[in-house]
Amino acid sequence: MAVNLVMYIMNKIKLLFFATIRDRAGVKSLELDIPAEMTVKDLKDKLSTDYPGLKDSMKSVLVAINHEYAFDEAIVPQDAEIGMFPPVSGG
Amino acid sequence: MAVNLVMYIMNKIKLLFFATIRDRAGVKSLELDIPAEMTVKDLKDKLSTDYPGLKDSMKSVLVAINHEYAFDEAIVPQDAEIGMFPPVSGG
Amino acid sequence: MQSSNLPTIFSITESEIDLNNLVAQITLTSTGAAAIFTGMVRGVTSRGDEHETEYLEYEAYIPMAEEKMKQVADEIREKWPVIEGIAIVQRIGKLYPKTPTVLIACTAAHRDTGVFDAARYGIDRLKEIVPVWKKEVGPNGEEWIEGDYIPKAGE
Amino acid sequence: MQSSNLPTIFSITESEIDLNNLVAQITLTSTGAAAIFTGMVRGVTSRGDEHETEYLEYEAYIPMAEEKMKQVADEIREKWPVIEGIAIVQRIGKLYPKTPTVLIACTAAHRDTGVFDAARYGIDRLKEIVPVWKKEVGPNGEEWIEGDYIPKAGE
Repeated sequence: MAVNLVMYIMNKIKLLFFATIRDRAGVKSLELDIPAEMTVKDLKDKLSTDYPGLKDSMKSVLVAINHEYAFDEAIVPQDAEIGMFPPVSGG
Repeated sequence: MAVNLVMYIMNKIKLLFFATIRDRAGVKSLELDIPAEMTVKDLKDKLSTDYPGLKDSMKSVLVAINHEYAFDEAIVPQDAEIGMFPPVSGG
Repeated sequence: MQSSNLPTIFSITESEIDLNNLVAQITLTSTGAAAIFTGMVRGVTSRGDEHETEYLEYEAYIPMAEEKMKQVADEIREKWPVIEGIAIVQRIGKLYPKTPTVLIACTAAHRDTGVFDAARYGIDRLKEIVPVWKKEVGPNGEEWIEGDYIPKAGE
Repeated sequence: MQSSNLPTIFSITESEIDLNNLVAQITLTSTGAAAIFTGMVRGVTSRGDEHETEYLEYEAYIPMAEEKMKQVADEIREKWPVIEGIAIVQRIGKLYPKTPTVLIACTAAHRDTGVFDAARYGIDRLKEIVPVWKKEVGPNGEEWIEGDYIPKAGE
């Protein structure tokens, strides 16, 4: 059945961390298998659990999916590149 | 008597013409002896009479005395450098 | 103005920002005015928390930053359709006081076309949505500078 | 701001206007922002009387022009006391399309200090009171461009 099938598909995503988030993560990037149909909120919760150092950061982190800002309700698409960073401070 | 004495003092001034005014005058500069206590208005009238080519220009010319804008009532000081030109168009 | 033929430059670079060259690249034969903003590293800051800076270390999420710069340029063209050329450049790496770090330049036929406002808008937006960060290094150690703008959906 | 120690550059020149160099000269260790205006020769003008320009020939009443540029800088400092450096440069001679002819640059600690308005004010005032004129040479002959501003007493 289609519904059950979807639940078994995993999604291979690439996470990129910048600035303070990278410092706290201790790595620049991470490849991760996450369940399909996961939301940004779910992903942040998962990272808070799996990487305790990121817990505080996940409250205010900005998230970009494939170079566009994304918010809690967004579904993480297949093979997404996810950027995580604090508010920008260029110029 | 002081009053009579002043009337005989002549004032040697230098006139500088720019842009359209120079084209009409046919010269870049002119040294002139004018009566002391002459006003800018008197000077413009004198130039209109002595140089008919300048007559039209004298109606709208801008005048500078020693690098400062000057107006009809101003008295031309001794040894003044007088600039005469149309409204500026730099930039 | 046919925006597809108009010069739009955006780049993240580690090289010196060359104002002469960038302005020349966005000057058309119909161009009569350029408004340019550059920001530079302050060695001494007196507004707010007074402090000294030894250098700033900039980093960018480069492909996203370039896309967001393009978006800033598109927003400028939508708001000021008479703008002819646009250049948006962010320098990254270790940058010392007095060094230009960012440039926004807009050109137009005349100066009263909004070209100044367009450049001002450009630097304001860059500091809101272009993913670049800087770490400040000074006599009291180092600290990431954080902005305070939270992009909204669709930005 | 102690204006006596602050860099103020004004010049009439026949040489190329070097933006990099001029901005560097008015950048202090406390400077974080520069707003710059440059004007260039338009080869094609479409606003008003549509026409083409082969070149412009600029001339100046040099010593008075330099004094009036100083006055423009003084006016800027009076209106925006936080301005740090000011550069005002007018190029003269025969100048071809796309060539920068004039530059006004103002620096300040931050971009929200009026530094954009100061640069805008500078170019507006230059075009009112600094004695420089240009003759336009095009396919239909040559013509002096005349401004329309009549200075008032004390200007």
